[in-house]
Amino acid sequence: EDKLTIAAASDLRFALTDIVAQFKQQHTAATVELVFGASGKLSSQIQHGAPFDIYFSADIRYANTLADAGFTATVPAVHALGRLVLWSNTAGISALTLSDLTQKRFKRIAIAQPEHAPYGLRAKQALIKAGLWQQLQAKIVYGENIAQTAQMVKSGAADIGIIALSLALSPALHDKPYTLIDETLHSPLEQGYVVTLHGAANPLSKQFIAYLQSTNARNIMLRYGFTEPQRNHEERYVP
Amino acid sequence: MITLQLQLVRQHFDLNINTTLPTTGITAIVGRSGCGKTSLLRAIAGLEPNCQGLIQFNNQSWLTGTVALPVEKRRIGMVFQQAFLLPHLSTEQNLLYGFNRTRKQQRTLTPELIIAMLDLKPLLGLKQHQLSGGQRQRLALGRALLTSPQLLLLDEPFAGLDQQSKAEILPFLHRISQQTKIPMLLVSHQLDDIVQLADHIVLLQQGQLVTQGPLQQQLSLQAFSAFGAMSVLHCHTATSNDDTLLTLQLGKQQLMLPYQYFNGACRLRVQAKDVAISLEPLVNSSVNNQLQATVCGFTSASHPAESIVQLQVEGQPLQALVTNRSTERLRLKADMTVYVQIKAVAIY
Amino acid sequence: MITLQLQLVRQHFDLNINTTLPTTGITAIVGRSGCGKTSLLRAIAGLEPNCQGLIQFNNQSWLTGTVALPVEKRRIGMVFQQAFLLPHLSTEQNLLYGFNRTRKQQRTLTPELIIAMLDLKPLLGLKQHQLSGGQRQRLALGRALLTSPQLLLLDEPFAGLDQQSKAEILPFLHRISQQTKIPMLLVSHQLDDIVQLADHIVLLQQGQLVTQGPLQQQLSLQAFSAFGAMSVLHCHTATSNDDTLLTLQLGKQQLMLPYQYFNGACRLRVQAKDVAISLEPLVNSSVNNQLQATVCGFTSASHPAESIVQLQVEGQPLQALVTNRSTERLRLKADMTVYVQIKAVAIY
Amino acid sequence: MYLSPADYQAIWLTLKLCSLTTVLLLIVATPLAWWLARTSSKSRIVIQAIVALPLVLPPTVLGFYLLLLLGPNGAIGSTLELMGFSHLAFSFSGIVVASVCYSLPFAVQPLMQSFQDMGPLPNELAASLGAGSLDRFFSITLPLCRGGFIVAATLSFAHTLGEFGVILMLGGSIPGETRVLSILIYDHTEAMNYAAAHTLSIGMLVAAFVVLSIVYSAQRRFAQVVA
Amino acid sequence: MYLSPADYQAIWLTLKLCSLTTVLLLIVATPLAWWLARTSSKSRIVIQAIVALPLVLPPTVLGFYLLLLLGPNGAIGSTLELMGFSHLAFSFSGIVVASVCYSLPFAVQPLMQSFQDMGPLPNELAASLGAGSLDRFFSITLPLCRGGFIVAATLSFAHTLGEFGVILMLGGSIPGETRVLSILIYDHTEAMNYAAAHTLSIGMLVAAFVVLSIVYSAQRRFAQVVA
Ligand SMILES: Nc1ncnc2c1ncn2[C@@H]1O[C@H](COP(=O)(O)OP(=O)(O)OP(=O)(O)O)[C@@H](O)[C@H]1O
Ligand SMILES: Nc1ncnc2c1ncn2[C@@H]1O[C@H](COP(=O)(O)OP(=O)(O)OP(=O)(O)O)[C@@H](O)[C@H]1O
Ligand code: MOO
Ligand SMILES: [Mg+2]
Ligand SMILES: [Mg+2]
Repeated sequence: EDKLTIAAASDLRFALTDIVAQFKQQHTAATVELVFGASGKLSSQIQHGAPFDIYFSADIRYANTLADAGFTATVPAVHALGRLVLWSNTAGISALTLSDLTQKRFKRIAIAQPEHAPYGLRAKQALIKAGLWQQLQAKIVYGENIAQTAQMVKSGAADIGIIALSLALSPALHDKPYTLIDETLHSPLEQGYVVTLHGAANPLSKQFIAYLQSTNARNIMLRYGFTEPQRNHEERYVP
Repeated sequence: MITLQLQLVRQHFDLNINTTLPTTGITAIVGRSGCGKTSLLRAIAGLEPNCQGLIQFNNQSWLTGTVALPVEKRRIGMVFQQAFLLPHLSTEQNLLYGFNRTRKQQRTLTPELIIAMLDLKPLLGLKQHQLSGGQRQRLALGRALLTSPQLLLLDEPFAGLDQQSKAEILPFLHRISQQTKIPMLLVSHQLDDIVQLADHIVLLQQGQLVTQGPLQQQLSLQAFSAFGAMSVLHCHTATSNDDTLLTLQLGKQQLMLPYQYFNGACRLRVQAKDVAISLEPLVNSSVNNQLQATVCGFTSASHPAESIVQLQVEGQPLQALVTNRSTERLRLKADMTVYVQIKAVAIY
Repeated sequence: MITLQLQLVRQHFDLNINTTLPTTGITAIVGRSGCGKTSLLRAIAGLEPNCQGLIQFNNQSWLTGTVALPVEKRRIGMVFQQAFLLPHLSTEQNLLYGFNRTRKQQRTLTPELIIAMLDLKPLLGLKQHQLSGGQRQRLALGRALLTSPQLLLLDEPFAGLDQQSKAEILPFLHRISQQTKIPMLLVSHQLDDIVQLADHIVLLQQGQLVTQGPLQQQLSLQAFSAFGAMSVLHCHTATSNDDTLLTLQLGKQQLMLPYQYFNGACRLRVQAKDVAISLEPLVNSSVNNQLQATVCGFTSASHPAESIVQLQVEGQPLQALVTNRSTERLRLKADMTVYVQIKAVAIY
Repeated sequence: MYLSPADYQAIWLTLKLCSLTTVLLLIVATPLAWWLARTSSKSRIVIQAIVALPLVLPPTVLGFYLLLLLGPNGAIGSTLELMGFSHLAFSFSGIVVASVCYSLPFAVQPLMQSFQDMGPLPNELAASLGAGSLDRFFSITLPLCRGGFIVAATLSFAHTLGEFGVILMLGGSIPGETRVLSILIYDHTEAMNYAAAHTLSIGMLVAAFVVLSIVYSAQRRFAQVVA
Repeated sequence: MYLSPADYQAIWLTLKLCSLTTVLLLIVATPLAWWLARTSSKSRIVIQAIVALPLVLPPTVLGFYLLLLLGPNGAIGSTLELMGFSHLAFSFSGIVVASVCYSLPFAVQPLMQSFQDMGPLPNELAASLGAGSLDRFFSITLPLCRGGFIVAATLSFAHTLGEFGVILMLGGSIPGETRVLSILIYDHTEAMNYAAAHTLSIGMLVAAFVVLSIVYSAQRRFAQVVA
């Protein structure tokens, strides 16, 4: 059966959807199913036998852990870097900094769950680094993954949130401005992918990963604010 | 006085009662199965929300049009057709449920009295599932009485009772009625019980009232012949020198009965079939009680070979069921003076 | 023959029955409320899982030790104490529930017959909530009969019936019993009904059997005096030239009764209180029926001023309730020949 | 086994949420169930269907609409803000409201069933014995329908305890405020923090089993009294 | 309003899951409820508590343990793999098993209640009229407890429809296999695809309302026949 199931971190929700759409124009017989979620959750599901062919993590370390535990067919590869932004549906925030989060008007600040969403962990790191974490604790609400976090802010239930740039640039959110958060406040958001043992035998896995290197795909990634990784890597395919 | 102008409309049944019932003594409600006896009692109790019309109990208005006094304000006691005990309460709690909800100054009956009279003591320790049908019925009766109600509604309270239990309860109910003056409406299929207890009788048929009135008069009506013709004689005890037999004074005549415990006014129920007529007083017969009577007339009996001879004894009506053969043989005619032998009576 | 060796142990009650009951005619089970009548019927039906012992119905083993034949295999018909209709079925479906589950070759009674005889036609169109207590009881009786059971268990089937309904059903049950030969166990508090129907009687007291035997003999026992002394006389119809009166042959003597519809063997229930004794035949009295009898002895009655005179009429026992006063006045003694006036009888 | 302060906080919060919700639900559901059991009005069906809706709607739908409704832009949230209160999204009050909506049918259904099963007779009898309507409720309906109330209360409590989707969407996982046990355990498992997940899960399992055993043996003792 | 093929797929999947679960549940729950209603054995309380456990456990706990149990390393999952089948985590069969466990008390409770309420009399009567035990089940118990069965079936169906947490953990949101409506709606809200979320939610709301109205008016008509 020509079917590929991809599990991907929520920050890729829009970028990967666009890439898959392009991919399918070339592989018209193929069915590509996309399952999005927090990186941690998806990796835990793979460990419990989830039938995913390729796993995209917002943090390469989840993929590495999977590889170390022997659930993968390839060596995890970094394909892009993600960025954190401040975003609000209500406040004009183009000139905001993290320290402005202490303002009274921000009653609820949404971040992703640091325990299993890389964007959440990075947001927490940034706030700690900025010396705001203790102070803001009472205001912070947690999304299950970064997309839900974005949705909390979009719906207005949270006044402001720390979300992925890739989501802020998505059709649903791009009409409101965002403020980039200093990369140095947190460890890098290395977007990594790996073919799972389950996907090893699926020829579409290889084809999709190959397609990921195409300019077409790279452009889509760039459009959603991802940047090229500093260090190039070699793909080591272990069948 | 209970004034009733009731309409209760159901799918296949209309209850339509326009009458006034006495609030003294016991009023029996009789009629065939399905004629609306239970419905009438429920309407009076206030348990039929669709009932319209007027219910006036003495000077209290219980129903005017569709405005009804709530059941719990009517201060009635009710024994439902199928003795129903509150399943979550102990036997004793069931008994006292209403008593505990009756204001102290309104309590005229005490638990001690009721327990003694209905022989409830042995039941109080039992669990409900250990009670037989008759035992439940006794308990339900006691419970209703303990509210010291201003009106007692009894829907076949003796249906599940054996003769012996019944024989113990009936006189008690009679005494309750006389001592407390609580008026009672009693539904029963047993004319025996009714004649023993009731002062007044109401006959229903298909939701309509056929006839109602004092028991003594009503009994000679054709309408009641289905129950077996009978008469009720009022008399009172007379002094006697025989302490095993009771001597009763009926006008100027006397009767002797094997009862000891009566004193004062009492009533005798005499079934027409228990009355024999002779032209002269009998001697050498075991029949003790012979009364002089006057023949008033003849009415037909349920069987064509028999007729009912209407008699007067000391001004009171008495019926005798005799075969036409005997009537002819004795040449009975109106205004004849005859002797009646009363073989069996019930005394209440 | 039903052989019973039953033990049923409950918290406050033990049923312990060791006896053999006939499987012909109707066997009445009597006893005070709570004595275990319903429990006995349920045990025989197989509805008391804790019942131990032996139940042998003719050549079928229904219970041996704790191994019990399932209820539905016993082919019994049961009318429960509180007429219970299956609420999800229509009146008609209720009636036919058991009939539809009876094999064709085992059906001896048809719905048409039962509907006609129990007057069920007008009920079949009604909804259950429109049925009164008595109507339900009739339906439950019909339903049990329609299984053409090999044993009919009736737990106070007449409890909710008015006299008229009862008067219609009783002879029908009697006829069913005679025509189908279905043996019946009948629990009833009304000795009237029992005397009319039963051939055999069982008296229970606190879970124990007190006495059992053919009705005619049992009735003279002291144990039954609580119900009011009575006798049953077996006779048969004789030809007569009066078509309104029924002439009955009792041995060599005759009785005349205002009934028309009987033919062949029949039984007369004579209450002891309805029997008068005279030393000579009476003339000029409305009493038609006088029989020559022999005094056999005297037993005490429930009232100290009275006693029961045990008589023999044409070899059959007859009881008369007379006051001691009369006994003395007439100087009644054993072996005396007397004349008994029977004022009232019931004929079945 | 070791529980972190965050775990204790979540346990306490969960118990608070469940108890409060159960109490509120019984107060709301009793008159509603009584009306539904006794009325012959045509509107009964509609009301009954509305009450039962949360039963059939996935928690995500409910959570989604509650988020829109209780948030600062929603009808209820904005009204509250106008009145000087804060909106209900991401707050304890918010998940109480959500829980009451979510578990309403679990309180109404068993109560209604038991009111119907009781039939009119016990109340008619009690009225004839002089008990007014409030007295009847406490002396007849409450004890006779005790089984129904126990079931309604356990189901409400349990269904709130087991609530996850609605709180996930509406709660925001705020420690001490909305991070109830079900959310915390989810977070632990997704973080592959299995030790903590096990500890809490087994703790809940044992506690649940003990509570249920108590409830059922109590119910049983009650049943024996009634039978 | 426009539904995508993925939406249709999820609707179909959800109906399949709910129907299958309901049927399985009634089959499993009926004898269990009957036993629980009739037995006087002491073990009743334990069994009843175990049956009720899913009621009190958050779906995340249940999902967690089912994942451990049904997955490739779990007792059940590995046994299945040994037998040549595949394990049950992240598969339709897996979420059926999960749903049956999850909704079991919702089927058992109302059935048990209605069996108890019916009392022994109807079956005793039917037996005396010659009906064997199977006949009695279909001619007496089933129609008399029809209310209980309707409630059990609706609750089972509905509770499965509203299942989210367990499937979220055990299902993995695989289209056509485990991505049921509740998961899909959640997914839509995350994708901020509010139009699709609204369409599906309102669709479910309306469908739910219609189904419930039908059920309740049927139940009502039934109740009128019985009363
Ligand atoms: N289900 C039961 N469990 C325990 N004890 C019971 C049960 N049913 C009846 N009893 C007890 O068993 C005894 C016999 O009851 P049973 O119903 O057989 O009496 P009965 O003779 O039919 O009385 P009644 O004439 O009032 O119907 C009673 O003392 C009663 O307390
Ligand atoms: N709840 C009810 N709804 C509709 N009709 C009813 C209801 N209860 C009784 N009926 C009908 O009303 C009529 C009168 O019933 P009711 O119970 O008053 O009779 P009854 O005289 O008490 O009979 P019984 O002597 O059998 O108890 C009957 O024809 C019955 O079909
Ligand atoms: O793995 Mo995420 O994209 O931080 O939810
Ligand atoms: Mg009645
Ligand atoms: Mg009995």
